[in-house]
Amino acid sequence: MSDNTKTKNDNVLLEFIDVKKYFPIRQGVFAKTKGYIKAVDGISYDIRKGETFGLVGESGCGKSTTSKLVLLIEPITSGKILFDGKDISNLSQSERQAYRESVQPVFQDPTGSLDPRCRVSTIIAEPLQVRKNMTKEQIHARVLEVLEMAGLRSDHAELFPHQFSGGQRQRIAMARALSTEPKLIILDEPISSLDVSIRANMMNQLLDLQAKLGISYMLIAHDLAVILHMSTRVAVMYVGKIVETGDSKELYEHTAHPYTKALFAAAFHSANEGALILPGEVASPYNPPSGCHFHPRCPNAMPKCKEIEPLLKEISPGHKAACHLFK
Amino acid sequence: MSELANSHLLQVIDLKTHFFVSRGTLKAVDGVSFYLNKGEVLGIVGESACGKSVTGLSLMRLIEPPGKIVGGQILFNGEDLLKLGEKDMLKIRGRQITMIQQNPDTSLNPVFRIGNQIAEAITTHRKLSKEALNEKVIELLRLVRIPSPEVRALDYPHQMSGGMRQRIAGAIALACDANLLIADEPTTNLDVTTQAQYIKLLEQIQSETGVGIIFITHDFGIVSTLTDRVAVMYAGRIVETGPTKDLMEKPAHPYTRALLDSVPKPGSSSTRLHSIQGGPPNPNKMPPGCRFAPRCEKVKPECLKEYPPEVKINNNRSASCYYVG
Amino acid sequence: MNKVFHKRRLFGKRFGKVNPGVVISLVILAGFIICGIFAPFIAPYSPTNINLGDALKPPAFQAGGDVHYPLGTDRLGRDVLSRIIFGARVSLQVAAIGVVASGIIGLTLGVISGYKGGWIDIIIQRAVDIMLGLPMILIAMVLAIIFGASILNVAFVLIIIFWATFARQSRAETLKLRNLDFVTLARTSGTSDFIIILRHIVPNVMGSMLVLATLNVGATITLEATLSFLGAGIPPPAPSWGLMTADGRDMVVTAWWLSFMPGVAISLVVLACNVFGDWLRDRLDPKLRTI
Amino acid sequence: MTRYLINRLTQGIIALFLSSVLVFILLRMTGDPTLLLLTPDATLADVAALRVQLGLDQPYPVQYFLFMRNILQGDFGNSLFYHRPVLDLIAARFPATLLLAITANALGMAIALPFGVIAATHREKWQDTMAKVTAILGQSLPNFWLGIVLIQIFSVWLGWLPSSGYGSLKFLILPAVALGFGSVAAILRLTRSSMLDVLSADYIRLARIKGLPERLVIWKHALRNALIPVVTFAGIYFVRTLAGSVVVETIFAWPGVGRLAYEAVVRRDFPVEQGILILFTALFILFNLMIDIIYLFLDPRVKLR
Repeated sequence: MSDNTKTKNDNVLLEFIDVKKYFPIRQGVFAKTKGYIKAVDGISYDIRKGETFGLVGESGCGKSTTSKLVLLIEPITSGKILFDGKDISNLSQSERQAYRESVQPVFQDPTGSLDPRCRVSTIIAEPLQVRKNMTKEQIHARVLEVLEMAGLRSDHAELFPHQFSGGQRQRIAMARALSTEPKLIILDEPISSLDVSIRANMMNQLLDLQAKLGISYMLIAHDLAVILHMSTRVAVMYVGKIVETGDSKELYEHTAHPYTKALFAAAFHSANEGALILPGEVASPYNPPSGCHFHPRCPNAMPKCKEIEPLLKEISPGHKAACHLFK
Repeated sequence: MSELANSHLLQVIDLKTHFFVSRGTLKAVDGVSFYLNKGEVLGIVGESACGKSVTGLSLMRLIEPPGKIVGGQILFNGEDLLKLGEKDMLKIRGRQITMIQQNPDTSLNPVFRIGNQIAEAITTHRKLSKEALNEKVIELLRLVRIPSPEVRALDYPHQMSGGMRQRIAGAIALACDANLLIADEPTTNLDVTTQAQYIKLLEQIQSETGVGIIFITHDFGIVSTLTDRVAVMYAGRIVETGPTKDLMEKPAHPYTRALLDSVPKPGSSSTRLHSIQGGPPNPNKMPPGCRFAPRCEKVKPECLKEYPPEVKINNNRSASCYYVG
Repeated sequence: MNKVFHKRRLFGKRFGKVNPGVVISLVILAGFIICGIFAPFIAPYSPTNINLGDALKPPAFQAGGDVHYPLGTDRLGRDVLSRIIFGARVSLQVAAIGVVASGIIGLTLGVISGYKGGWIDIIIQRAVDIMLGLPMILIAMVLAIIFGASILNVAFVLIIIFWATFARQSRAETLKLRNLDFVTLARTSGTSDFIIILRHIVPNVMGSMLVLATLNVGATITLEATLSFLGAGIPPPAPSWGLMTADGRDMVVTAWWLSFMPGVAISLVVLACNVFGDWLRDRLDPKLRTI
Repeated sequence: MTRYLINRLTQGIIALFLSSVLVFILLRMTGDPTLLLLTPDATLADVAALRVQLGLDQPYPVQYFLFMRNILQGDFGNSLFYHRPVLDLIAARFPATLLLAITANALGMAIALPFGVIAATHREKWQDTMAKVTAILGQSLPNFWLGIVLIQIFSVWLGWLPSSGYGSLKFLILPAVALGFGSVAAILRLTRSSMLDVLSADYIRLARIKGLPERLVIWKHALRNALIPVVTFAGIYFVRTLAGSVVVETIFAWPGVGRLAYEAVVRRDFPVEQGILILFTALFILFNLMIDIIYLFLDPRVKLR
């Protein structure tokens, strides 16, 4: 992967440097490791301050694993993730806590994200209570403040999650994420479990909050249309690797990788030419195809695609693709 | 309704399916009328719980308690299905009307081989010799593009991917050359690229077999590629219907328009989307007038009083809204 | 929606209408608990008061019965009704030990096992499997030979068996909860495991624990009675229902009420526990079913 | 598939080992079992001799080793009452217990399975209510009391069936009912709930979509899936009824291992009790292993794991 990204940039908030996450496959009586699932297989990118970075891909592409790495839910196998220039895998206890407050997640399922036995106020206050430097009153005031930011009312604080609709629940999740004044929010499929007529509202709200607070988003979704609408820059993932990345406008106007093209066709239902319908199904990260993982499904596959893994190359400023079609 | 009622493969008139639960009566489908011509593809579009899936199941008369079809007519080839005995209905299900369900992970029986499951769909309605049956199973597997069908017929469902399982569901649906296929969000749980593949497959099968399809979905995008006509459902009723292209270009009902506007378009980057306030009504407590009125930007006093009548916009388009016509 | 309603959801509208079986069960359970606590004030006689002159009186409703002994007397002239009332005390004690102690142990170990995973989980899991698998009646009998029949013996066996049922159930639920997003969220914000367990896991497991506890009250009472019946439980002359049934066993022909009456008491209480427990389970979670 | 079997086998062996340790600890909790193994008139010299003979002067791991060696050689000691090898006593009585347990469980399955299915398909109707009542009664009535009431009714009052003994089919009926009632209840309950789960599955709807008659939908598609947990449970329950035979055999004077166990308690015959405990534990684990193998044939999803 390109090592020249290491050039220090004040604008960069989060930086991935050749990050890998392998899960061992254990089998047999004594749980011997028989191989690895290469969930994330060497990805590098950076998220800048105040931008939305979109990560798009289908099942098993590693986009959710990536978010787990950032959230310290899973340890990184190799490579580095830098936040404000600091490696997140060896932070001191207090740095770790500060990092956790700066990076907050919002998950896909608004029902599962909220403990049915906790009041909204308890749910939102949870990340604040870990700090131990705020009084009860301060915490409560902050809870009411973020509720309002997320488009809810202060009297909602004393209710339980089941008293809200799906869209409102997702707002509660958002309010919780905002409570610690984070610099980065990881949005993992934030709208895909919502009803169609509510989605637009949520997307608008997310964009408004970003404009107001200047936070960065790392947006993870399978729907390219949503990703393009929301993001400043985009990375397309396929079986653990980034196959194309760039400015979202550039990516839309000058789509390079055949896989991205197919995703576009599917997202905007413009697939009237048969070539854009891919044969087969998404490869498994357990036993991915040789060379370019995409080659068995690729309409442009060449003999060398089977043998040589294409590297991510800049094809125009800021626009990179991992494909042998581009020299 | 069209005066050519007799030429319709299916005509549904004022269908009502209610669920009698302890909280009250949920009017999941509350007076739905539409028709489908032979070999036509009709899309039924709506959000979750708008009654679109219940409509599909009602057509097959597979509503389970506490649900019940409480009124209306389902004319299939001119015959009212709601008047048939259960025994006659068995001859229609699988033979003439068939269905593909939403979830590929749970829609096939996990303990039987897929070949047997397809064969059963055939033998339920026809007696065939063992060789002929085998041949037909393989032929069906080919029809849905399963590679090396002779081998895969011996697989159990869990040995296949979601996309393959959904194609098996298609093979089962097509086993007896049915005239009407109800596809209830068959692609919702599939990967994006697999989804496109599946839609293409349905298109090809449709043109090969001439089967009439009712495609139930929440996604206008799929509707635009696959269907000839579309009916938009909201809170248990059809609010607007018409030829797909026409309807999507010039939506008449405010709900349809709002839905279409709320989806990001190519190149719409970072602009505000048109959003609909509030959420769908509780099926337990439907608003008295137009069900969309509480969320509608153009609401008029009469919208809140009485449900707007269906207004004909032109020969094959109509909508239920006081603003139309 | 008001706030109090949701705080007290357990007894709120969510429970729907209460069927008569449940009401009767509650009445029986209340009677059982009252008898257990206030036995000396309710029972007409002492349970161990021997009066050979009045031996083997049939119940009052049968010919030759005595109104002073509504359920008859045993071969030592002890009042059967009084012994049954005092027997409730033994059963209540046993149920309290069996359910409270094993519930606390089981919940703790089950939650830790499910939440922590790893080798702790494997050890606790295996222990649970073995405990549930061992022929406990036989172990109790072995212990009875070693230590002699005693209430301690009974308590030991009850705890050994029933902690495992609580542990298995709470572990299964914890496993499900642990993978839910709200637990992941609590973790990513740095909340300690201890607080996560107290705030998110235990409250969500409590519902099914309550159901299991109710059902286990019935099961502990039955097991104690069975052990006492076999001479491996409460030693005589304590008025245990199982022991009374065993005492009357050889006299089925001449004095049927001796083993019949205490058996009715056991059956009624256990039935009440099961009816109430099932109802509670249906209300709290229709999907929750024990095997 | 072989990996699955090897896995289960290993687990079974581990469980067997752990339970043997547990039994050993239980038996050694008194510190010195010699007092239980000797008659009260034994001298101190006798005690000392027995201690050496049993290896009780050795450290615990060695004691465990000796204990296991004896068991594996089939040496469970001699009965203090009968003065015969424990294993012979158990072997002589075991067929009667097996007969009783098999009859009870066969009866249970034969009644519970069809009625469980009917209850599930007639939810909230009278069939379901009946099943629920049966299930809850079977769960609640203690089997020692049920046995006595059965004797009361069918032997004492009606005089139809013998109250105790062993011989023709007549003798088998009451004990089998007393023992089987609990398993009827348990299997009925599980079949019902398992069927209810399965009946709401999408593949059941698919069977109906195909136009299959309801009879086939239920008895082929649904039952085949619902059986998976039921069979597993029925196997476990079978071993439980073996242990439960202690009570029933005692009441009906059935000459099986259960009655032997009861008599051993009354006579404080420690070696017999210990032998039965060890054997039943081993049986339980063996049975679980068999269930795992049956499982392979019931659920194709297991084969590939």
